[in-house]
Amino acid sequence: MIFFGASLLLILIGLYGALVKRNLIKIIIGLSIMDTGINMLIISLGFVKGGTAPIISLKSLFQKNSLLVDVSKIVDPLPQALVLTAIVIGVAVTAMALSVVIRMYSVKKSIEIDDFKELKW
Amino acid sequence: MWYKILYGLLVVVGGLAYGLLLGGISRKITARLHGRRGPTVFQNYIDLIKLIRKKTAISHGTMFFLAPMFRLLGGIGVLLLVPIVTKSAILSNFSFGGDLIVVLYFMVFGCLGMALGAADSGHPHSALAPTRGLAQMAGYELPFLISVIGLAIAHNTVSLGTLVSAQQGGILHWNLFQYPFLSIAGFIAMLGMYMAYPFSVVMAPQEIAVGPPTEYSSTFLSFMFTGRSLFGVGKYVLFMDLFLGGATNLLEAFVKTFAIFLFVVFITGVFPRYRTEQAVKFFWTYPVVIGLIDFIRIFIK
Amino acid sequence: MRKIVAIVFLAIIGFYIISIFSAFQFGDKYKGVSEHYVKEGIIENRGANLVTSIVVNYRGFDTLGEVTVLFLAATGLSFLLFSCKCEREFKRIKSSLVLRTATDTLFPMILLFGAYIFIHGHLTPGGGFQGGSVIASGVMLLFLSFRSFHPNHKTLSTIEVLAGISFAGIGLLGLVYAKSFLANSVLPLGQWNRLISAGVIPLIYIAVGLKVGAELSGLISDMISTTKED
Amino acid sequence: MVNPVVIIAITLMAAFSIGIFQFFGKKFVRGVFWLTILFDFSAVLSIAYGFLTGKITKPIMVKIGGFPPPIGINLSVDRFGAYLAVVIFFIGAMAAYHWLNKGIDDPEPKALVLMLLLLLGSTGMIFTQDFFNLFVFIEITSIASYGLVASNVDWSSLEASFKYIVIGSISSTFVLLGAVLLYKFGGSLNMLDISSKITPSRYGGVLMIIAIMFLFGLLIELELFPMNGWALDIYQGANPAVVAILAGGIVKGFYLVFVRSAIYLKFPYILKIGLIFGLTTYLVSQFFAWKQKDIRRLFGYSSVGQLGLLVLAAGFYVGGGLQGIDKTYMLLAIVFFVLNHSFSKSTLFFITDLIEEKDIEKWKGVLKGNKLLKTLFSTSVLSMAGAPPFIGFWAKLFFVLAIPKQYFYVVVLVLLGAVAEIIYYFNLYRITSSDSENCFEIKGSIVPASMNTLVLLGLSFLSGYYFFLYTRISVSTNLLIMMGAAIIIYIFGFSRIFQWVLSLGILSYALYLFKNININLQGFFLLFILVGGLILVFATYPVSKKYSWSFYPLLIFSVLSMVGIALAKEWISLFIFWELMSWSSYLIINQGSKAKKASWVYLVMSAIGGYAMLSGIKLLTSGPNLVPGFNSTAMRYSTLSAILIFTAFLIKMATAPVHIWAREAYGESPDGFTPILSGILSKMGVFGAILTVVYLLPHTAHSSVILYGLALFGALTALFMALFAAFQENVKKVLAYSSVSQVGYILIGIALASSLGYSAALYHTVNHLIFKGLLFVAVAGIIYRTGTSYLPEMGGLIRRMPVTFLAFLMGIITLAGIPPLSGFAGKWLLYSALLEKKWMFILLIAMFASIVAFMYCYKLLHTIFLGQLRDKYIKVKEVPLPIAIVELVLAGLTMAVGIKPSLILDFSDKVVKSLGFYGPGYAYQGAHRIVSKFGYWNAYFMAVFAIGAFIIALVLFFLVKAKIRKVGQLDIGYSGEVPDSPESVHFGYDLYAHMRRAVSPFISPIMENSYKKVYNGIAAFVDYARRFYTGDLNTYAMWVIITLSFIFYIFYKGVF
Repeated sequence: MIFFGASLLLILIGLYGALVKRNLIKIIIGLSIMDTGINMLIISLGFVKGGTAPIISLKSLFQKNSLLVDVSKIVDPLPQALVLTAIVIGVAVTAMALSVVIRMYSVKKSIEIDDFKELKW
Repeated sequence: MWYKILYGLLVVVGGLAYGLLLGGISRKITARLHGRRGPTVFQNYIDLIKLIRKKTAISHGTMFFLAPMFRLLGGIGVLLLVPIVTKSAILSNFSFGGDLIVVLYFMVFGCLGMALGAADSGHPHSALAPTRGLAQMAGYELPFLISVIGLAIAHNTVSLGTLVSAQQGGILHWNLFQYPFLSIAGFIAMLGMYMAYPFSVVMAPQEIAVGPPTEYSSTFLSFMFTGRSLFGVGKYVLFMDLFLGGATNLLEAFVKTFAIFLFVVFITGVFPRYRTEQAVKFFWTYPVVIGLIDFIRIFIK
Repeated sequence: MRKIVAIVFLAIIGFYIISIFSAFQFGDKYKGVSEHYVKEGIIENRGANLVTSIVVNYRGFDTLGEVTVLFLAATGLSFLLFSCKCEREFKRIKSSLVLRTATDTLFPMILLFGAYIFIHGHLTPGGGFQGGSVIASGVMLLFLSFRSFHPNHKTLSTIEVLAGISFAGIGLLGLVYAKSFLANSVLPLGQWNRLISAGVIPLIYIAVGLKVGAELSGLISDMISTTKED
Repeated sequence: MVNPVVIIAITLMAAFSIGIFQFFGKKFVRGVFWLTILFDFSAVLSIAYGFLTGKITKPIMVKIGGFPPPIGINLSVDRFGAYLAVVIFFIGAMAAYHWLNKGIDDPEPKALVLMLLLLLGSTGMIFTQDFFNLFVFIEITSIASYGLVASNVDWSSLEASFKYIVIGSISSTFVLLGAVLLYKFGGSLNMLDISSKITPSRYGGVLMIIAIMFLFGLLIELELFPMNGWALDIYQGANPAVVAILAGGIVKGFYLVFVRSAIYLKFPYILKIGLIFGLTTYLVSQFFAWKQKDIRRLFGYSSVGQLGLLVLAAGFYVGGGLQGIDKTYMLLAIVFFVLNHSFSKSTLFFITDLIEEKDIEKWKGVLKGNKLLKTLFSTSVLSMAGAPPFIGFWAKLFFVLAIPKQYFYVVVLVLLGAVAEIIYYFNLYRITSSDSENCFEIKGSIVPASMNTLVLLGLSFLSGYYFFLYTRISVSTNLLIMMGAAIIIYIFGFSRIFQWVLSLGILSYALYLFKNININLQGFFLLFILVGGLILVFATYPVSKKYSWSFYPLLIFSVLSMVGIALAKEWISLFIFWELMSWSSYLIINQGSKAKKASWVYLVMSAIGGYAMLSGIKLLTSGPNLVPGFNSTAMRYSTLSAILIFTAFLIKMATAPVHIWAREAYGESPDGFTPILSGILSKMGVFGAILTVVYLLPHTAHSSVILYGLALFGALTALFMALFAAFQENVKKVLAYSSVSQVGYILIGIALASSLGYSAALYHTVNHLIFKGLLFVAVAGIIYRTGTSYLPEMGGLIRRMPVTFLAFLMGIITLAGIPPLSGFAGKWLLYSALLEKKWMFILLIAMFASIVAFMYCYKLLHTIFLGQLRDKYIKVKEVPLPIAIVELVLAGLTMAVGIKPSLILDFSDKVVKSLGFYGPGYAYQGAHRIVSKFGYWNAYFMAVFAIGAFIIALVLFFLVKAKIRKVGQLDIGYSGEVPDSPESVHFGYDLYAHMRRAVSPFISPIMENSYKKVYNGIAAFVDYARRFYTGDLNTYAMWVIITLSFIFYIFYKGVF
């Protein structure tokens, strides 16, 4: 339960960054924190009490096309697969955001939101 | 059919004689009221003959030429469309040709002609007069329409003959007494219709020569003169039919129209003149309010 | 003011979201498709690493998308940063001797380790992305150590392209041979827990590893370099 | 048919491989790009074609990796996914073509990669059947758009992109959160699988929150108010080519995904979301756009509004409990909305890029000169604003028809938004079509915009076809064919005379077709329109030179749409043709050089009327009968519906409280069109009013009160407009007020609802065509010769144009209702009818109005023809021949009818009988004497009397003419002086100054000012209110969070 709460807290903290921080980089950091929170949530959703990693490489576990291990003792592999994708996507978004900020900085020599309120109304 | 035309001619000639006479009397009375001697009552006959005898020399254009014709035509038309003496073969005129609405609209015909001719002369004063006239018309027509519509609804007809016959049977059956307020409104409107003092700003004889006929002379003027006289008589007859119970014989018609005439003349002789907008405002207030009293009475009934 | 409003509304959202966790017991058993993956995963794919089976095979389409996202990020980044046709410039401070010497030794090993990770993706923890990232970290080390280092972008993109095409191509092969995209029946599945097993999974992971490595390297290089100021 | 996954794989491979191809050169890259696009497009087209023709009936399921659905990811291409993919690829291709032709400043190969992946991402998003996979594709789409949005050289695009990244990340966070939690909830990620595990009863706490989170993520991407500031910033700041594809394609992908997810999740409150957010978004953005100065942001507001409408429609479609045909209608509405918005809006964004001007004021006169650009722009704007026959119109119509009746307020609000939309779109159109010195260069290729428009036209045709197919409204094919012929006239824009002849040909053909029509109300008006149209179109030739090449096609279109109105058998088809008429006449009026503002007012008023009518019709519908016919008398209608429908007709008649458009629209419209506008078009209001009074009002509760009110409106209109007319100094504006005033009489006649009243109304309708057509045509000729419509500048033209004067005089006599000519009969009938009902006050006002009318009648005659002729008009010729012919024909008609009113009355008798009366309410005594209960009159006698006298006078004139010397115009008795110039003695300006002093409180434009005040008030308010979009990223994000809390709050029925 604490994992759920913590990851939710991370998400909210990240959101808080996006809502309140006036510095573009800090907003990006907020987004990253949010990503992390979600990733953590995904992983913790897949957890099974007393389970092992979903890698069945020991001979004792698999013979003659049948699984010898108790299925319920293997943690859910799907969230792990999902989180992999989610991480990469988070990285990609962060990279894009950073590149945009780099361009913005090169134009205005500033990374404060107050300097970027040209488009409005 | 043809004898009708003959009768019509008779009425026109008679009406003209009567109209010119009334005009003369009016001039005389006004002069006396002003402390002058004034012309003879036959002055208008003299003038007319003089004008007809004069040769017409110039014209300002087609419309200028046609206007007196229209004017004359309008006068004849109005006179012939109202029944002078009801149930008389001769003097009920062409009133079979139409009813009150027709008369009301045909009255404009002659005025329009005159206005057009006047404007064609190119004289600014002669154009000014029709605009004043039309404005004033918008003024006096409101009380007049109130009384006419009131009567039409009250008697459930727009036929003049029916209106007259509805008023038969004693003086108290006259609309003048049946609907006194409508009558007051109608008679005030009539003062405007005659464009005499205090509503004479249209012709304004002193300031802008003589209004529409400024540029006219000789024969043309005589036509207008004639038209105006006939028109006047027509209107007296109309008012007689509307309010004074019409006439059952010629004498009654003379008396009644003469009474109306005197009413107009005496008021004319006494009052100073309104400006156009003052006249319009006047017409839209007092006579309208007075007329509406009866109008609403009829509406509720 | 803004902070207070933010906290209030975030608290409301948090309040509602947290309410759902009461329905999910932490560490609870799972049901549904994962059961299938765990039970049948090895039988169907012969890959020891179930996560890899899922990533590459069951949800290979996601991975293709994931690769695309990364590719997109790399392309977009260079598209944005070098939109003007200026010269590129690398401004870096000189690094210490220790770092350089260490890099000399470590770099090949890092590369090797990265390659190991993605080649053994179907057997051990790790896989294409992880391996690729390790490789990119080696390249980053190069950037940090050698001032004059800049990667050959042509080579990088060639690797990237070939890897990408082979991933999609393998998928299409599956369509041709097994009537379904990314089907794992082009190659024989082989024996469980062997290096050469699990059909096309290792091949795909190799392609992914190379691609991710090249892309991340390119990304790093793009971020470090700046356009020359006039 | 291609396997859908191949599309994705090939596109991906192409995108990857561009990395290598870029070393071989730009052309190579472009080649790969175009080949890929071509392949993708043809592939999705083949699938869509399969669906369209019925070869494919079930959604195409593709198993990826060979695993059955819940295990592996699978794609599912259904009908709408396929269609949408076609749209996306088409618009993507057009946008790319546009961008490439414009010249990409950035590294081109990478831009193309991003473009390809953007299209790929959105296609995948549409095709996928897996929640997580959906997230991946959303991210592909988003990241590609982040990059593309930032690509503009303008730095503000960076700002837009950054805002997009932050908000987009928040959005995808919620999508991901939702997807993962759905997995936890349902044990799989497959949409169908999860859907099968959801029952509405399970919508307690948990599922609700999960579903809300997932859908909320998508809602952010759908740019709903109040979390759409970022989207507007993108529309404003980003490269228009990118915006075109985003607005035209990608967002629609999100929309489809949203709808589909909502269906799969069985989300119960989808209608509420539509009603709360969709409707708010729609209304708010339509109003916020009013004062927008940046053209792209303006289009942005419009796009956002359309999305709101789409979400609303989705709410009804998914959660509105629609059944049967209603559901089909709503579906068609959605499809049409999407198509309309995609193609129109992308065209508009392309055009903004071609002009490269952001400030709306600088768009002044853009459309002058370039016919193609004008066509493209107009088509898109018209379709966006919902003008028939474009697709946007059918969409709106289907939408309104499909909404359940208990949501009537939605209909009203949506139509209100539509009016607001028209207001700002045509404010823009007004600016672009006005005259200006500005010179514009088209920068870039016009091909994409043209292609888009072509598709739009095709779709419009198809959608119209579908509309008639589904609603089973019969429409005369002949009429449609003739309307199609208008397009042919359009094409012959180079030859004016050819257009003229062709137009006359079409109208004559129409007359030939309908020659045997039964004379009932419809038949009467049909003949009226065609005969009148033929006569008046004949006169247009000389004056049409000044106007655009689209004058004749639009003219024919409007006349034929009036025919359509007359032929309509149901209220809906009446509405369709009504709108056609309004819009085509708007476009014609707009061609007048000073008519831009006037036509805008006309359009807005027409739109208010049209939509009031539509909502009224909506109220008439009941149960499965969605297209109420005129004669379904079985039920009782609500008074409101009758009033709403009547509003449209009142506006077209321009009666008292809604007259504000009339003066300027009549005054400034093309001279050739004004006669038609006054003589025929405003009579369609009469037609509709009679229909309403006959078929609708008797079935409502308060009909007698309404009728008396209408009569009062009519009377006041007649009076006040006649008064206003006297104070106008522009000849056409005098006649404009005069027209309205006359229509007031007609309205009184209709409101009487008696046989005599109908006779009067119908008679006056025809009569008004005769004299007002005559007057306007004559005026057109005069303006053509003198070049001015300002009354004080004219004068004395009788000397130059005697024929016109004669005709004009007859027109005026008729207008004034003076006996010998045809005008009097109408007045007489009307007054008799009023007497019959004893409506004294109305009779009083009506008669008084006709007296007041003499003022302007005289003014027209005097200031144009009489008085002094100016020196500059000494050499003016008589009006051109076609105009003179029409004048004489109409003058002859008025005289003939004056002598023999039965020429018209015979027809109106038949109509009155067909309306269910025993007779016309009057009788003939003998051949010529017409008798009513109250009086009688003899037209023949009067005419013979007057005309005879006139002839005598004329003969006299010619006899004495030789003896009389004609003097010069300056030879007047002018205080002994000879005036030196005609100007100094011409009394032409402000003829009724004295009257003005008397009536000044009555003639101040109170109504106009109050309309202006309301408009300005709303405009000022929305101008202030749109500051809601502060431009501050934090605030935008804050609104997202606030909205989410709000949604949670309203939809959550707690676990706690």
